[in-house]
Amino acid sequence: MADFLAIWLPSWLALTLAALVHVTLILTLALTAAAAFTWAERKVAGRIQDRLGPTRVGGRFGWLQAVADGLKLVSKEDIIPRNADPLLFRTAPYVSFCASFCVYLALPFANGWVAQPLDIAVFFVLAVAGLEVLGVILGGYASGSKWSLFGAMREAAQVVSYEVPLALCAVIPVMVAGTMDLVAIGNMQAGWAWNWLIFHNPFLFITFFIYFTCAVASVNRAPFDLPEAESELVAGFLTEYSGFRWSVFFMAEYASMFAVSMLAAILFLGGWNGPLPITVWLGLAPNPATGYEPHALLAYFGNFLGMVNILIKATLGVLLMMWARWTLPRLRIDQVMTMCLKYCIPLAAVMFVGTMIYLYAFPVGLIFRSGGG
Amino acid sequence: MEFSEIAKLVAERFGERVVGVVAEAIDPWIEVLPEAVAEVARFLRDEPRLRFDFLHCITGVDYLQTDPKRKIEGQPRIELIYHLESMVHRHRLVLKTILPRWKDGVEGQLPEVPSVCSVWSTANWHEREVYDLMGVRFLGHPRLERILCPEDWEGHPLRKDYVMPLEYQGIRGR
Amino acid sequence: MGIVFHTVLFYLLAILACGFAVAVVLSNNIVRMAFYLVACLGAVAGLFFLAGADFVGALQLMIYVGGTLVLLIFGVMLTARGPLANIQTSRAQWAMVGLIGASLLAVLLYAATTAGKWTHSGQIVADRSHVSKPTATPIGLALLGVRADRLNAERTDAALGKGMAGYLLPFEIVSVHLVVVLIGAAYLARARRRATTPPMAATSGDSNNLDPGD
Amino acid sequence: MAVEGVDPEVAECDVRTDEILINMGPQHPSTHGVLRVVLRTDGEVVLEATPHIGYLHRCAEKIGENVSPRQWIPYTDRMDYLAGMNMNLGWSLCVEKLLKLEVPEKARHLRVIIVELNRIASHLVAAGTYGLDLGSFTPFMYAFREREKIYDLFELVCGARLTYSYITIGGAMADFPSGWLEKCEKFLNEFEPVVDELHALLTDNTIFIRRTAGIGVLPAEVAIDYGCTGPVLRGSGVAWDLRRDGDPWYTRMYEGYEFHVIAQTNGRYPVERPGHPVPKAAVLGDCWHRYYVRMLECVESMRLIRQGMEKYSRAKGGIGEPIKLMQKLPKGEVYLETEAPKGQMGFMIVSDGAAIPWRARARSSSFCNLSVLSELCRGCLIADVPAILGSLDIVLGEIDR
Repeated sequence: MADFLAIWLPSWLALTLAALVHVTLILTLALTAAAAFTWAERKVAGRIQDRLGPTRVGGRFGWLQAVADGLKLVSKEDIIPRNADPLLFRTAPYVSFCASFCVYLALPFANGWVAQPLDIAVFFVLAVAGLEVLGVILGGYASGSKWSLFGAMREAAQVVSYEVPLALCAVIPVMVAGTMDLVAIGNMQAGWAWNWLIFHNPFLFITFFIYFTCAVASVNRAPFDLPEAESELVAGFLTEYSGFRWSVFFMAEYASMFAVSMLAAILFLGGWNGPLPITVWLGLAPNPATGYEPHALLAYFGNFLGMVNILIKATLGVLLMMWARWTLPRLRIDQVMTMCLKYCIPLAAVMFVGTMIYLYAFPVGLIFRSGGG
Repeated sequence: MEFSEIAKLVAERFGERVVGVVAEAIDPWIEVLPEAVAEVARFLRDEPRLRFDFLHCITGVDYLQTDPKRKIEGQPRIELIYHLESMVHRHRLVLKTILPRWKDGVEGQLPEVPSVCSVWSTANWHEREVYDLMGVRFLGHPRLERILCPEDWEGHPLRKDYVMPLEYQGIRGR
Repeated sequence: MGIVFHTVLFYLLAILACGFAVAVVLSNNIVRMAFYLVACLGAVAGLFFLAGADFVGALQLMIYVGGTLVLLIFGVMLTARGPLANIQTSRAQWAMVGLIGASLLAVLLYAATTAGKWTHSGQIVADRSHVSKPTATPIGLALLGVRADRLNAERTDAALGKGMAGYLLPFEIVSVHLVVVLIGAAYLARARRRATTPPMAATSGDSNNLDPGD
Repeated sequence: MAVEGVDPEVAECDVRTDEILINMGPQHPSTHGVLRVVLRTDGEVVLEATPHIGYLHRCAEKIGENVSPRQWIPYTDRMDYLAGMNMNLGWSLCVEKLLKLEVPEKARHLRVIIVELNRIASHLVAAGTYGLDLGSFTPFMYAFREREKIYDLFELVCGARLTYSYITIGGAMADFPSGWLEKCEKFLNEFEPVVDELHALLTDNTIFIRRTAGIGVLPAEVAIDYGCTGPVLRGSGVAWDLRRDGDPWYTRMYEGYEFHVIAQTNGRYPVERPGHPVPKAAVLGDCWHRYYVRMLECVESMRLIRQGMEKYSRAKGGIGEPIKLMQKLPKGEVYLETEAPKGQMGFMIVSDGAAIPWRARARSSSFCNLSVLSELCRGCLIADVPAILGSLDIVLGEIDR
């Protein structure tokens, strides 16, 4: 984009403008996603619990509920407890939000549609996503409340532990793909659904579920929502937060939920490629068999379809998390840690070794045809 | 076991210290001296024929005439009533003891009775409640503090001569 | 003009890094210190990204920032008693730290001034082709014992054996070192110590075995 | 077990962090009211839990000394406000025992129906909020939906949804309105599958079992020692139900009714769900059993209601007249316990012959059940405290009176 703008503008302005556009796009997406998911969460919860959910604001389906919630939160009193460390207390939500927001910098939405193409995108995403915990710990500590401190400690223990199996699970598709570039990983899963990495081999199939479990744990969603644990810790690290700062934490949570779901979609579920190679049939994507290259506009449209595709997949992941949240009771902290250390890490390691052996035994794969990028 | 047999057993064991046996009441009771309460309680629980393993309740009743129309029988006193049951033998018993309203007749000095906490753990909170509301000191209680009223509350509200304070911590009482 | 843009960003990040580093030194509160340290290291990671060293940048985020995070957690855990723990520094400590710091600074300044091309670094940064070049693959290969940058230079097998060893040995040494550290940490965490309060130790021991998974 | 060569004074122990004194409540989501539990914790491990009560003390017993027994009935409603009917019944039966007043046959069955309905409502709250304590929100909504239906039925008979003052000394305030029995039957038919839903969401859920099985184990002797009653006692495997084992004045009410006392004796429950054995991890007396007893009792209560409706329709005559508001009481002391949903609720009346009792006393079941909390919480994790507290199913209105 910067190169495109640089045709007319001085390069520094082009770079700044391009950066601004990217940031605006991503922010919009993250915030819209957060708003949409607040509404969806209420609606899903309502349906699961045999009630309607929001019905008043914005027509029959309560479409504007998220806006109403936002207005309410913004207009609430901003309270800073007397015992709190004001600087850290104020900063913490933004630290959290920045971390979960920066993840989107490296997440591609379609072939080449990424704010900053990085050849180590997977690594970058994992590194940055792990920083969200910083804000939570700071917030929990700076609140000057014991419940907050407990929440922060739990968050630290939980997230730092689950980073390990999460990264281990993310490495397995990377190993199969031979690259950490998310765009390349997404592109090599083009074609039919069996080209998706989840169907590459049985180990990867299992890995996906381990990844998803660890992802749920690392974004603190039920049944792993121990840092919040409203029935035990009042509201955990959020106890002393109110109004806008609280909503920033809240948006960070939804943003990272969406981010890990998107990463799952790219790493395992074919990214922006549908189960059928429709874009190839319609001539919207390059066809490696015939050497066909679509016109730029057509390719743009194809990419747009791809973006819709990946957003649907990521949304399904988030909906799955909601379903789990409204169905399952919460685990206990020691059970969460046990699960990570005793089950997730060894299983992920076994899957890693299994995939390695599989790759060695079937270098071209059994059904995975377009492997190797 | 019938009440008469229980009463006989207790009377045999404690002799003089069993003050009265009232069999004709709706809930027949045995009355013992205050200082014997803990001993009797232990006997009632441990005696294989009795095995009163379950303490329902400890109730304090304050007998003091404050209304000229309602005369009380006998001296002003505080009665402590223990409701017992044996889940093994399926029989019940009411144990009573009568205390003076004030120890040695000095107003402000709470009457004393041995605690039965070590016999039934139920007694722990019940004795605290009686202490809190009725003003009876249980000797040997591990932690005799107010339980329902705030720690700095004055007086014992279930006593008949209790007067509601006009103010508590700046809050208007009446 | 690209140079200007990168230079502005460079100075911005550099000032942030230095500023937060100073804040670490000046702050008395342990948690704030840790926070400033994280911010400082994050700014350094930003410098790496600016220089096109994505891999090192991400590593910086994961290892240094993540490591400081753990430091922060320990700081919080060990000082949970007071509302916000402060660290008071005595004069002697100031003197000692000043000495060490000054000598380190001297070494750094010497290294910085004697390095070549100091004045041309701006151009290197602005080189777009350099930025977009993959940085992870050569490093990964080097860790496994293949120096990608020397692949084209020397072709003979003998040369391969001599100059291509890469970072395999340091890599292995670091791995062994890390294992030793991990074992040491585990040993320290479960060390035998004088039981000052036996009943409580018993309680704590019991409850840690509460794991229903077994 | 001593290891050779180890100094006995040197103990193996884990790294411990500072001990923290932490207040759970009185404003806390899972203390079921205004209860304060002071926790002394070492990290997540609770070393000591001390309940502090009294935040809802409303001097009910003092009021009872100043109003006539019938005037005190509304105050009993507000003790266990989740089972107001059972509270009304306890006090009414106690005063009736003093008056030697027997209610007509029809009123007896009416009381059984109403009281058992309220038992279901109370157990539904217990199960629903228990799910909430463990972080599962949905069962709570399901349970409350059904509870609302029961409240609709109560509203039809007495106009109130929570504080009824319906059962009274000498019978009940009014007979069932016409068509009420059919509505009740309809509710029972709707409710039956919901029990299975709750079982699927909670009882058989692996996480739920892991959170409750083996947690807060209360041995039978300790339960009896602490005066625990109701599902808490039965969850420890003591088959003790006042509806069967209580005072004759009370058990007469259930004469001719068939029901099981739900408690695991000799390794099995009297009622079993086919295909769903008790989980292996569950220890008798743990949170899971206490919860499970309540769930099974819901089904048992439904059986009782069905029998009661049949007997009620066959019974002839009226439902009796309530005594006069200021009726003179005979001299005497009466103590009577009834099996309320939370446990044995005892009422005592001491009368000196006037219309107003000399002393009115309420023995609260939750009061005794709560007193065992510190015993159960020793050495558990913070997350277990709500689990244990929820399984005791306390109501602060009844504890503080």
